[in-house]
Amino acid sequence: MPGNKLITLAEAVGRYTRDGVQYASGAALPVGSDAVVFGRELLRQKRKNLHAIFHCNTQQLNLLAGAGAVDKAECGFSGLEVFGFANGLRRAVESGQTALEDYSNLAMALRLLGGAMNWPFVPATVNIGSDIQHRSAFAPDEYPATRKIPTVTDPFSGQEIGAFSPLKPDVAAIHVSLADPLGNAIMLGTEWSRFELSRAARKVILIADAIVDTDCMRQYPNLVRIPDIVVEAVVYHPFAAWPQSSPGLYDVDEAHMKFMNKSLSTVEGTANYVLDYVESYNDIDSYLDLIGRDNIERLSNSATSFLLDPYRKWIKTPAEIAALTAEVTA
Amino acid sequence: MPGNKLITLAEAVGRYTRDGVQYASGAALPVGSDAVVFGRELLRQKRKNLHAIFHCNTQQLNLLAGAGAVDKAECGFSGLEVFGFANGLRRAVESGQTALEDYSNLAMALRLLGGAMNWPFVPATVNIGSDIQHRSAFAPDEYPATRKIPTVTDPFSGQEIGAFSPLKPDVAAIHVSLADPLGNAIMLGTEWSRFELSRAARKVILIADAIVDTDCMRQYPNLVRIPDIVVEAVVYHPFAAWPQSSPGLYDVDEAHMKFMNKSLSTVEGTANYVLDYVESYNDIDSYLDLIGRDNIERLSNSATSFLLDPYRKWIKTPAEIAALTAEVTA
Amino acid sequence: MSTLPYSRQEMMAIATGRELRDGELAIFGVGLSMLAGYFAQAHHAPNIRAMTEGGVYGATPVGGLPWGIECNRISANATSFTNAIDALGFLVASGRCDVGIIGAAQVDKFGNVNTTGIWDGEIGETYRLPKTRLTGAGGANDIACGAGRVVIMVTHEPKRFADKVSYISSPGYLDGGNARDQFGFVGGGPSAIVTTLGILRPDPVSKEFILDAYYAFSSVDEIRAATGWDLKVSPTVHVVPEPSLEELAALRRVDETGALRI
Amino acid sequence: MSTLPYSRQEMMAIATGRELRDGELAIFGVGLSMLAGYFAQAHHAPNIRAMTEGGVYGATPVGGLPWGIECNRISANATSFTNAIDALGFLVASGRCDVGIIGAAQVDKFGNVNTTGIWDGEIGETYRLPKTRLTGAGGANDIACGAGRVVIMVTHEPKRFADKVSYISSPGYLDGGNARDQFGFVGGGPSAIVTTLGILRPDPVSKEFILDAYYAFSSVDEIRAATGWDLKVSPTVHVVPEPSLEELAALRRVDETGALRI
Repeated sequence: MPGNKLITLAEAVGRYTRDGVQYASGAALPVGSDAVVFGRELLRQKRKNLHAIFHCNTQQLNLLAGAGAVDKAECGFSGLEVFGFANGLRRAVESGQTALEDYSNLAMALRLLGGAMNWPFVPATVNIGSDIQHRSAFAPDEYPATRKIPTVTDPFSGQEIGAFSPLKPDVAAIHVSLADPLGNAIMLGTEWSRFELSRAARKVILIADAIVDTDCMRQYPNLVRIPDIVVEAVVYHPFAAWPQSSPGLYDVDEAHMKFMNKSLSTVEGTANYVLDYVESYNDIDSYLDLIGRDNIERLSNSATSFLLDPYRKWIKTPAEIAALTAEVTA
Repeated sequence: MPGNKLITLAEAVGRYTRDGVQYASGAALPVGSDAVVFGRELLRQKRKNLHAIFHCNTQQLNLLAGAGAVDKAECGFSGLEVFGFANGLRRAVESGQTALEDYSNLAMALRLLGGAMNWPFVPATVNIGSDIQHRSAFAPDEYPATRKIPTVTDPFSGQEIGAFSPLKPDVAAIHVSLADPLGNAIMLGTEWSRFELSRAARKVILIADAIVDTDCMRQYPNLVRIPDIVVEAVVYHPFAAWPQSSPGLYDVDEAHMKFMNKSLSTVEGTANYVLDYVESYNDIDSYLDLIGRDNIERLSNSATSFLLDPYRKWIKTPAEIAALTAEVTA
Repeated sequence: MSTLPYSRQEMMAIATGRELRDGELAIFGVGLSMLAGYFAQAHHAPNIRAMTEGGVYGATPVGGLPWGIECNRISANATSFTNAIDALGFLVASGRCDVGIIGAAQVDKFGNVNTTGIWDGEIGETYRLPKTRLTGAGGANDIACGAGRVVIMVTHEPKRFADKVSYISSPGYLDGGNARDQFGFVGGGPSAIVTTLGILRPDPVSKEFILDAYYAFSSVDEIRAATGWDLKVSPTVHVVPEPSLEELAALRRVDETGALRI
Repeated sequence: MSTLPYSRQEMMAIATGRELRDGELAIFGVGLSMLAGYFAQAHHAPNIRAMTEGGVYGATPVGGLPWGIECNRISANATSFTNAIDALGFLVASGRCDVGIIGAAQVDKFGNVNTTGIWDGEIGETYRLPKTRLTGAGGANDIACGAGRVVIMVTHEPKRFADKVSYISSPGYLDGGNARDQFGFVGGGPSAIVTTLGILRPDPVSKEFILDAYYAFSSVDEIRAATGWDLKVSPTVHVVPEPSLEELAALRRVDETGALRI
């Protein structure tokens, strides 16, 4: 799939998602790179009954689950790190709205690896022996659950270990720092499991904070861990991870992280949050206005900014990107 | 293991290898990045009865096997790509000197992955059904060989697939483009399976074409796929892969590739080669003289040179490296 | 408390940090355990090989307690970023990591950790909804299975110290004794539970955690009263040395924003 | 031969390249198969997603035939370098790759490929030493198991076309029919054997390779005589169109050093 793949966020959600889709994001961590803005757009387009595959919970899953759009979720970690419990997800789980299937963080990464490799199962030397193995939210009446992490016999030693089921999400929206219009991507900061997810998912959409010329990729091919050949579409969206951080580009917005999570702790607060921070903008400019231009300047003044320096000269302007996007749509 | 780890090649071979060691290199390909110079030093120090784990054969294994230093070898590919059959290895195999256990290239990478993960086995959906599964040079009398790639039953579907044995070599000498004195490394060009090998091996020695300041790693942490925490020692050696290539630094030396491989096709030719190109130099300078200063200039004029540009300003001079090496030895 | 020149959280972090030895490969979880780990690096273990499960290597936090294991505060001066497969798989589940520090919402007498949910009573045969949903296992299960030894950090309150946790998110010694053996875990299990009141260590045979030490500001009776099972006391129970001035200074350099002073 | 404006190797490379369709995810082996693949990209499949098993993506060779799949000639203008696990595992063994091109030292009537060794006669119950050791399977076994379809390129000589290969390095249809099914291979098996004399394709049921087409300079009789088994001929056997001027020009741009002109 060479060729310019730039489309708008609205178009990406419209074209690649539907109600009930097995949707993966969050092959990222709760405070860092995740395409939170993709979750906002899913809600704007009223997607529901989602089956969410999130290596870790993020504010995106917290929002989607809190707004009632998630029937099933699979996670390794379902909190918000130092920001505490994820109130939207927590409320959805406690009410029974969302069935949350628990794994560990390594388990989720290995399940994506197994999906990418098309293995029938993945060896499990973790999660066995704990209630992660024995309890299943997707099969609550089975105890011990025997189909979640069954045992397999090592043919060399005769010992039993566990077996994880591989994951192949229908669609993945992967946040990246930089992408070119063809779909080559550079991630700054930990990859977490975005590399494996980009090969496990049936369709991959990149959500990039900045768009660069392909010359940047040819200068740094070893940084291009997601090549265009596995990518369906590229969406340009600055501050796509907000209020989470994007190393090299912007820091976590502490105030909004707390405000958002507090809002999501009630039905009413969630409704207000959706009104004010999901349905309230029309385009990238009004989205950035919502974040606040002073706030953007403050968040962009990150101790990690130097990480972006080598690539700045290839970054395309919003006008150039708009022209490229129009080219694809035309 | 933070701290300066720079030692000489002779010291690295002396300290980390012994006769009969399970030695891994060649988590590289036959024409590109491999620490061929490490193999020369193994011969200079008369190491023998090696058990060689080479993802692919390279001129290093070709030389070591041709010189009679290898009892056992495991490989995915045992040729020299467009340079043809590997005559030294071929002669050693045909004579019975070296028992060569065959796998595919993916199998070798997965066996290193399995060793890194400490799995008891790795799922195998390739190599099964072919003679790679059924024939074992390490157990020639077993046919079909049942311990090489046994079957395992998928607990989800009940279907049988294969199982690879993981690899955990005693020591690995990994060629990298750039290393800092602490042992952080950048590879330019395909990693092949050097990432997995660096975690699977019990001891890792980096052989770097150039030494850079740690500031380079802090600028490009996503390029540092081998971090210092898994590295025992760092060896500076320019043209370490010669006559093979090192992307960004130098091209393959076509004439010497052919000359070397032709020499290795006979016992006599090999003896002469060892005399002229293994035992003939005393230090880095005389090694470079051997390659030829004009030749070095020609090979360094590579179409890939621009790949090195971003890192040049951090490259340390031979004098700086000598001082740092003396510091460790002192 | 107000008379002490340090907080209980600071004492817990320093006592945890003292469990780490120079040169070890060590993994720190999010929050307090990260401060405890980087305190050790700043104080007595300069050559510790510190990592987070995000695959962030060679870093020292700047600007205070990182918000997460991948936070920009820890990404600003790393020498290497890799990924989860590498950090939790190749380096931890493999058995390569010497020591890990994890937190707990609830811990039991065999060192099993619950971070998944709180139910009223036992869950039973059906996996009914939790009264309170917690954060799940995260990487702690992987650390509990794979790390050479594990240090558990937890606030000492009766509800957190249960005879049996309602859900084992991360295995300690399971039912005690050699129960871990049947799963072939490469890691050795928890070596200490360091709390806001003292330090518990496992009996070498039964693997039941017993009181090993208390702090200058706590006592055996206070700790037993704050423990939800009938806590045994080691015959060698002793007081933990108070933080030295050097320790406190090092900790507060790491904890720049004073997260532990609360 | 000297009267033709192209060599037999060039005809083979062009016929192989014609097997590739625009937009496909395609993996090329070393040597001639790489030239055939990049010829397709240069001529009729500009949007082919070309890769090598080294994990080199987005590249077009410069300076002539690359010496290997990782050669600087192919590393000079790549957009991405990853690794073997990615290229051969995630993209090929997974079934994601549409088509692969592999070479063979020996091939049999069910499309099984031997690149491991030549023995005098059958190997037998003991794995005795080969008379001639070849290169081993490399990535071809992985491609043969996983790629949607496989095109085998081989010089047409009787010794290379055996009734049964002495060693199956890369599986074709094994014993024929549905024999692949028992191993659950996600790949479909070889769709064509393109040689220096013509093109063989498998019978849809028996999976035995039969002669599908010959070149302007070859004939059915010549091909049958150069094949080590009793080669069946398709009722629709036909001549392969000669290279067009555009095809030859594109091929020679890729094959800058004239490797195929020999």
